[in-house]
Amino acid sequence: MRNEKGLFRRWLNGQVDWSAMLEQDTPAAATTAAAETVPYHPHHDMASARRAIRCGQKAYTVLAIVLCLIFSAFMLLTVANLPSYGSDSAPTVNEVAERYVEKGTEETGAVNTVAGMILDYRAFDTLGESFVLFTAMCAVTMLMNVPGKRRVRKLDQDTMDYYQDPIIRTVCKLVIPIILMFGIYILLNGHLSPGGGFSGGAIMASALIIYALVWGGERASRAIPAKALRIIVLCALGFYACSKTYSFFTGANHLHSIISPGTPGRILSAGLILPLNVAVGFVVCCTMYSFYMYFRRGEL
Amino acid sequence: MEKLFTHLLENYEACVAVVLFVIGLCMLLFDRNLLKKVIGLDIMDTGTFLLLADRGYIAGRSVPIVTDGVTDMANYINPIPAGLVLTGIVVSVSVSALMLSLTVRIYKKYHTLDMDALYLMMSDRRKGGRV
Amino acid sequence: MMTIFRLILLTGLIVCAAATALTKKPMQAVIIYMAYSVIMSVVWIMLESPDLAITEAAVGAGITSLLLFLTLRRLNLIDRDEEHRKHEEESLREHASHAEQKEEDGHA
Amino acid sequence: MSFVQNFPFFSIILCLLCAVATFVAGDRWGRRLTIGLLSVSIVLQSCVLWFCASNNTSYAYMMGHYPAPWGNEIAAGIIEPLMALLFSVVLLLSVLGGMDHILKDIPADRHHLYWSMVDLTLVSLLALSYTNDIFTGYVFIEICTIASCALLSAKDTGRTLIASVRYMVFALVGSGLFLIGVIFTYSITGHLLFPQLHETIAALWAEGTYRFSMTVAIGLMTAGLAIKSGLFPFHFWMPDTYGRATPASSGILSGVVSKAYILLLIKVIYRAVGIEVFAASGIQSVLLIFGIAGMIVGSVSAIRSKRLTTMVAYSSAAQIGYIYMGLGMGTQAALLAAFLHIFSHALTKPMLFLSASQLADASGGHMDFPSLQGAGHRNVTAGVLFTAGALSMVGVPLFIGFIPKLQFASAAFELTWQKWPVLLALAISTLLNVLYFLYTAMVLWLPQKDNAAFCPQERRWIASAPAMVLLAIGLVIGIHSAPLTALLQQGFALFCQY
Repeated sequence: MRNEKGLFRRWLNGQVDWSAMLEQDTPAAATTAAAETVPYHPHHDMASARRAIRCGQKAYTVLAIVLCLIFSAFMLLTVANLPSYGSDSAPTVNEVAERYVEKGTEETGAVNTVAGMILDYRAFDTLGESFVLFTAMCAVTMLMNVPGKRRVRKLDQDTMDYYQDPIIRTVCKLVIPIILMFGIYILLNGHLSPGGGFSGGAIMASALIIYALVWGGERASRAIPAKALRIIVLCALGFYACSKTYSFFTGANHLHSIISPGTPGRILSAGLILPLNVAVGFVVCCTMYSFYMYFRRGEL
Repeated sequence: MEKLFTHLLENYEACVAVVLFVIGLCMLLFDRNLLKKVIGLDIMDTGTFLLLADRGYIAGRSVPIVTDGVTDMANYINPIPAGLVLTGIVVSVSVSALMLSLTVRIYKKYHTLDMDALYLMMSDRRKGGRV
Repeated sequence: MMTIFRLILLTGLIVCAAATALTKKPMQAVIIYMAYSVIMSVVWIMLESPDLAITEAAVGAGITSLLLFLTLRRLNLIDRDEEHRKHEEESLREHASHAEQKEEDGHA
Repeated sequence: MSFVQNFPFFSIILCLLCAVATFVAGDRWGRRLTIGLLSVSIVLQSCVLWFCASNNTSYAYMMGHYPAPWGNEIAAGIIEPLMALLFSVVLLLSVLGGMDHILKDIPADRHHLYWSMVDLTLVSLLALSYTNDIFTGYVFIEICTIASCALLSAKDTGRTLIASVRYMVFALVGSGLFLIGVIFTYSITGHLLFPQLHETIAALWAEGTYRFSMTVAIGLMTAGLAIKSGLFPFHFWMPDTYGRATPASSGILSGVVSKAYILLLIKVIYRAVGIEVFAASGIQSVLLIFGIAGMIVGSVSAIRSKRLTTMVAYSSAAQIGYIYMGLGMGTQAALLAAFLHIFSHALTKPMLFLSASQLADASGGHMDFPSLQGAGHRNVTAGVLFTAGALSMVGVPLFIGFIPKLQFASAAFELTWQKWPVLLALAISTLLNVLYFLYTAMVLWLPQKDNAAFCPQERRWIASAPAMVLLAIGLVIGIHSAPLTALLQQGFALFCQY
């Protein structure tokens, strides 16, 4: 017994040679060992693999085309079996759509039914959607962020100094405020007219991008520091999540909510939809602008 | 058969959407250039959105924005698909931004956008080298 | 009349998509994709969804295309002689593969 | 309404807030916040589970002021909090177990982003577990995809970048197909919530209209989720994705992320489409065939692989095949087996990845088998853990892997023509599992080579503690599986209750 225990301990310490016993049992071990001894010929391997790939390529292409044809045939057959285009008796025109249109203005206060639907009836989806943007922003930051200290060479070394050109400078000075105003208009009127947070935010971002394009990344990042962008995103998403927590919590527990739809058609109406549009707009604006800065400059 | 074709012609917009989806899918799967894969992804997504949006369209009705206090469903199209597509467009732009940043990083590392060459390099090293 | 206009737009969409798939140069593909997005935003108007049209014009034709162009710029694929680029790419790739090999061996 | 019923929603919102806070906070606070969040999430899910199990209820929770067909909803019965609990536990343990490697593999300026991504992954997992709305499912699938791609590419090497591109291409094709399926379903039924979809689809199927479109729509949704979770013809992205990432990410991706897609698929099948319609549409048999093929092909690829983590990754493909086979069999016993297999795989795979990385550390960072020879002697704890995981994967009694296999076999006897293929596949796959896992275990315990180029490093016992906890949970379930089985059975009754 004691002997066995000793054997076990020696085995644990790797001092027992079992390979003599195992050599017959594990031919796979021998082959891997052999594979290790084969000298490494990158060019030989590369050439043979290329040849093999070229041979396989034709079969692969044919297979791909056949598969795509079968797939599209299936999809077209399905489309032929769907309700007709533009008919008013389609299954999608049911009580759900009816309530959104007929009672939407009364219940949410939004004249634009689409805004009422995405920010009030189906607000959880939209909450998720803003977080998709946030996730993408984090991921792009992770991949593209090269802080100034680590940067090997300057990225925009061959940029022209656009701001020294009088025409471009004057036109941009004129155009940027107009674009910004237009973006804010679309943002604030999201519940009254087409538009809303997503499009308004993207338009505002385009104004910022033009500024960064003309006056250069460094000046833009001095004007809009990275920290400010982060704080804006934090506040906007935090506000969004908290206000929706309130409305979901009251809704699910059948409590009275203090948010009232107001008078439809006024700018200050529609309960939470206006502030939510503003929050979403800021998130979209910051995200798009930081995409631009990361792709262009490598940092905010 | 004839009925199938007439129905297909009736749904012409959905057919176009399906064709766009398939073109995008083929680009995403079979194009070797990484950048064109990303463009294919965008085309695929817009094809999907077109399919979704045309399901909400009702001939002869107008935008679902209540005008003059008329809230009868008979005047407006279905707002649901528009809302879903709005969500989808934003998802699509985030995904393509991510793919593009991966593209940039890969190009900086390997100086090629050819996915086949990249796989080849990987399998090549797996075959010979101790990895 | 509207149906004809609609059909023209849809044909334009398919042509643009196919052209994007078939062009060899990334630069051209990006430009055609931009045209595709603009047509798409008109299609949204035809489908009575101005919300989508604004968003598509700002996000699809604007931001996505801008990001594609920026990527092209980072990759130095704009205004470069194709042959010269290929040659350079080849040599760089060899270099990178060797460097990585060394790095991994060294790391190991 | 009891206050506990708010907890699923609270945990989701808490994760969202924490993700944003982590993004702004630094590395250290981000880490604390994330670990705290994961622990809180475990507590919250346990409360919900306890509430639902003791009252034997399931409930739908309105997200807003509007009832079912108009507003968003989340739903909780027994299955949902149970799976959410599993996801949180595995996520916490993988993160804790892989902490050393996270700090080493990932550049320092990305740490807080990594933690933010872990939070967002948790959000998407919880939302996918609780969602009662198919479009919400799509949105959170996308969050899950982006976050897991970021978890993968956080380790800054060329190969992880290529692996992430490959992963993204497959994942995006998957979500595109899923979205198309959702659109077809919506255009036929006009609904997006599971209960309403269930009613409408059952009525339409009985009526016989739109049957072809319905079949294609179900097929597309199934195919999309199958691609994302790596079923057989689409498993090629797995080895690089799981094999190259930092061990914590590999554990998260293989252990829980793929399971979340499968859970959503199960919800779609059982709650939206209805199992009768699903069986009648013929997609069930296709799933069975692909599942069986995946079991065999995954194992064969695992035998042929030359790296340890690649082998473990290919074995994931085989295990995913088991789960899909369970879905393809279609009976309740098979569903039970599939759920048990989800448990077994989610608990065992992260353990294998974590201990594999420690073994590789003990062998100078190499993952190939010749270098790993005798690694078990160099790091005994990791060697024992890996061996235990391998035994569990093979299906040795007392380990958790044995329970689902037994259940699959007993479920197979209820079937008609599928009986023999399923039993044969189980036998062959187990045999192949024995081949490669026992071979690996043997290599680990062979005597060390004299010229083994390993650097002796200080062994931190605590580093293996999370993997040990995983092993302990697995052993407890493996030895005494009756409570879990009973809980799952009770859950099924609530799950399909419409």
